[in-house]
Amino acid sequence: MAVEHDLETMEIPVNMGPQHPSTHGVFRMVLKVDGERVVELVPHIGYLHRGAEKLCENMDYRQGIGIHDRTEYLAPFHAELALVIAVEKLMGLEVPERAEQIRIIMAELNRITSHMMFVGAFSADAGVFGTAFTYAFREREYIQDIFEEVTGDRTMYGYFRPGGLAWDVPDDFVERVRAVLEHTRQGIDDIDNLLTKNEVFMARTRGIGAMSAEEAIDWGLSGPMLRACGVRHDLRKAQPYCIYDRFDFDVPVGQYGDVYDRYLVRLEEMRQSVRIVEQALEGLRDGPIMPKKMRRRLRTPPGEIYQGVEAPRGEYGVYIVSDGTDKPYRMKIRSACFANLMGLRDMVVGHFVADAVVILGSIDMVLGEVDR
Amino acid sequence: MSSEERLEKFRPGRDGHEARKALRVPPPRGSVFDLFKEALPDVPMEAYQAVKDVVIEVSRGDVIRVLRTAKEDPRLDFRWLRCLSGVDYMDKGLEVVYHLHSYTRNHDVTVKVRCPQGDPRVPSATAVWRGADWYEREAAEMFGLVFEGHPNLVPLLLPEDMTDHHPLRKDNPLAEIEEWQGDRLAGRAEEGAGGEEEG
Amino acid sequence: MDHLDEFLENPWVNGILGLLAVLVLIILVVLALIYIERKFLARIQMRLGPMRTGPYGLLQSLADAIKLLAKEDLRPARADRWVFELAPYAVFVPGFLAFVAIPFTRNWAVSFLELGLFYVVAVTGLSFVGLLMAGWASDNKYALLGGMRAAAQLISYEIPLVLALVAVSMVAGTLNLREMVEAQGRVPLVVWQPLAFFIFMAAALSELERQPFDIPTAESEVVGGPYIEYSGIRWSMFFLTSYANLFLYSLLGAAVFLGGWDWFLGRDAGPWLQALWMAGKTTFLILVFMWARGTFPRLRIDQLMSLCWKVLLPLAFLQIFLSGLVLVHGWPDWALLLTSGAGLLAAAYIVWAAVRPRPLAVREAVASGSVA
Amino acid sequence: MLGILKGLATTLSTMVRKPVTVQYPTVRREIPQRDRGFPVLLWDHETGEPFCTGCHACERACPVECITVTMKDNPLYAQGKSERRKIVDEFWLDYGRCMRCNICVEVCNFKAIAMNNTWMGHELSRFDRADLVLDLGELLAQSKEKKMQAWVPK
Repeated sequence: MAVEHDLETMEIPVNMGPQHPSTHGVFRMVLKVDGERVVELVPHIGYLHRGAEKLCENMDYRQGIGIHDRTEYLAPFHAELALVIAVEKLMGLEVPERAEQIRIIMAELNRITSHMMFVGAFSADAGVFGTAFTYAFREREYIQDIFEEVTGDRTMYGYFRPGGLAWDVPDDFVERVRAVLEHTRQGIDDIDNLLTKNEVFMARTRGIGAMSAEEAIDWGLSGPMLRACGVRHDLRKAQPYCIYDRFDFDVPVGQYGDVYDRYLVRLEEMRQSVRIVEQALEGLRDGPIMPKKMRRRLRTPPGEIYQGVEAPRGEYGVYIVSDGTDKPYRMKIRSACFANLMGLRDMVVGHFVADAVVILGSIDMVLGEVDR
Repeated sequence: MSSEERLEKFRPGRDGHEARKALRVPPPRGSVFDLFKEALPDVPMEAYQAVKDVVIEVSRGDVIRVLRTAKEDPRLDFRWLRCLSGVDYMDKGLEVVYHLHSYTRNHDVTVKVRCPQGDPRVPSATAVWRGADWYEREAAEMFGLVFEGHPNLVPLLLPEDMTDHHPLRKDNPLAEIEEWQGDRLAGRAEEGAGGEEEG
Repeated sequence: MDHLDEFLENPWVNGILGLLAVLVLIILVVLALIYIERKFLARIQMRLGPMRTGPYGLLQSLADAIKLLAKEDLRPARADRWVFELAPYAVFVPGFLAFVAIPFTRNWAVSFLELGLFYVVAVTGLSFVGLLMAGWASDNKYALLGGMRAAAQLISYEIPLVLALVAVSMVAGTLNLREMVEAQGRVPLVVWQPLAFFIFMAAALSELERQPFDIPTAESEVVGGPYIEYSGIRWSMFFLTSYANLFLYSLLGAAVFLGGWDWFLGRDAGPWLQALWMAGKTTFLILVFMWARGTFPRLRIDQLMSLCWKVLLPLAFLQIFLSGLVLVHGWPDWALLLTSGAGLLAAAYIVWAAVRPRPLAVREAVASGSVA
Repeated sequence: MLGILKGLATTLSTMVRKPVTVQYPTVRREIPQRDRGFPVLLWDHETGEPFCTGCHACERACPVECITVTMKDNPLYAQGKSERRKIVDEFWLDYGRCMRCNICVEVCNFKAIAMNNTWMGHELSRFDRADLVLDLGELLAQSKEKKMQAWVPK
């Protein structure tokens, strides 16, 4: 467009966050806007940095579980899973069948609660006055009731242990989960009906924040962000951990890599999680939940391991360097959102201020995990 | 042994158990390392098998070449930089660890490069993967590594003026936990009572 | 007694008493509306809403009002003092003035103006000035963005709103609101002019800054927009105005489109029954506005402008043209319905076509060599 | 437009469903047996003393070091009324620091400590941080008055 600019205009910097309703925690980004259009974006993180890696290096593995819960605080089961699998592989522990099944049930239910949180917060970013948010939280609470009945806590579970589980599930576990899954299906459908085909929602999310597969790989994105770009990569399929190779589920893949695809991918992942949980409930048999011979104090043999799990937001990985004592010599936490956030600038620049909020919402970041 | 000492000795993660070094097992035949040797016959590389991945140690001068080949060679095709971490081995130097993954071949490799603590310069991998950006910034502030060629090597998680010490180095122990119970509580209660009277 | 009657007959006294009555009515209605909206949205979201202040939370609005009046009135140090302090009144007065011409029953209004509709439209068109003042004077970038958005949005949507009303008044043949109601007879105008009604509702939603058009005050983007720096009584003035406007537009819609105090069985109802009908129809429209608020995400500013200038405005002209055609040729009434209904379908098609799946601005690329 | 209408229909349908709100301070949902509030000490009603022997196991295992215990000779043992040779003397637990990880319960050899599974383990807001450091009497009170049914894994 050849428009003569006689008026002198100015790009104004706008500081968003750390106290802004849609920066989901304590994220801060400094936007430079030309009218409503974003021309530059500088993300600032670190407001929630608690030194989780350093703390883990000063604690034994069981104590570290509590720290891992508090990094990825929307999907703590996945964080625990990464840690305990890494320790088990270092020590060469065999995990009993029942423990594996329960771990998968818990992890997949946790994926549902985490994606529910995404849908709720994302729709609020897109401007729905809390309706989808309450729908999502309703379902989240039902599932968290189960978590509370099993682990005793609604958010910081501390339930997995190297070798198995801390304790067994209650007797009516299977019936309770089945009952809640009914609710969950209903909840997913409610959200689907409310948002997916809504023209206003589509207008806001289609073609926004698009990323090509090459760019996504270059930035190191993972999880739904990567799959929305058309890369069919899911650790549960590519490098199965636990016993995921025994389950029958699909990996939804997007086409355009835009915000709408990310939403669709996550919505479908919730349905697939329901499928996995149902299969795991079928296969749940009585049995031990810990290996027979467990030392009271876990000492990992010297060595190193990187273990990633497919957490709701992408690959949550743990890199442990062990020196033969009962604490890790070095514990690095590979956080999914940390990598996903790196691409934020490329996604946002050129869009409107309102889109910046939606794109940020679509990353579904957890600052506890980004800053650690 | 006094009870204080006993407590300290048996606190998990604080026992005097000997730190050991891992035995280095050479990687099995047909592993990723063979492909690396094929692709880079003239680069000196040392490899061993860790618990899961093959670890390849390279020198500082070769690391960018190795990483670029790993990414671009179709036999290797490591297009995803999964993770980049720093490790502090104290007097044995600092180490930068690259975890790579290939979507097509579905294999992993760990590349390591080591530098002495007095001269912590490592070439930046941002030229190979843009996604190395924040990882390197984090490693730089946490370990004092200097990634040469990085576009914007300023602290990421830590305050921007906190460049004098590096928290994840082993010479930076955790601060003492500020306890509020036990004798300290008794001491504080007196102080607190005094304070309340004043207030 | 004669003196009192004479005193009341005085047009000044009469007018001032009427205005006072309207002011009291507005405040009471707004208090009720806030409660109703909170309860209604809560029910949509499967919550209970306010429950703790009085029985079923009935006193919640009152408690809020008292709290707001008692709150400290803050003004940013670098704000433009007079503009900042006058802005709430500049917003409130136009809406209040418009109530002068609104007939509540056949015989009850502050004043039956011959050009009532014209007057209402003209007066409400001024309200954006106050928002712009608030946005500019607050010395806050979010407020500035919000104020600019408000100005752009309110001015733009004034036009389709007016044109939709023009189309209706053509059919009714008058600008006097009382006569417009009388002219509708047993069948209200919404039946004959659905397209005009649709445009009116969309434009009214926009003028009211409610979802999906709450762009100036968008909570997740500009955090309240022009209102961001206001607190206490000044903020409550804004709040009062927004609900008073909701009441105003619902009254207007009820009078112009839904047949006001008439109903289809007869027109000889007493004043109380008339008031009841008017209240019922107004309540219906209010609930529709609230329902939309509970359902829709928010549009983006450019999409909002496109909707106004590219969809609503041409359709409004179309409606005027078609109505004129029918009126000039003296075609029967059903021709009005036919033409307007066709226009409504066209509107639906345009909205659908605007967001139907298409690769707009997204790069369709699947990673070469991805495990697809 | 169909999607918009579908959305409107959805909100209308949820409007007639039963609300899910629990009106918390007046209505309290039942807490599951395994609920992990903050840890409390258990009282041995048979001998009339705490289960805790002050063995420091929990103190050592606590990741956040919020526990301080001291031990003394048991006077009831001297009288022959109790099996316990040693007994807890002082016990402090800083609720402000505790992260409810359940490790102290797992390491306890005497089943003397348990996570509080009543509402009293949750409603703990205080005005002063020092009030959250509980001593032996406060930690034992709930179990002593039989106000809770402790759940200890295995």
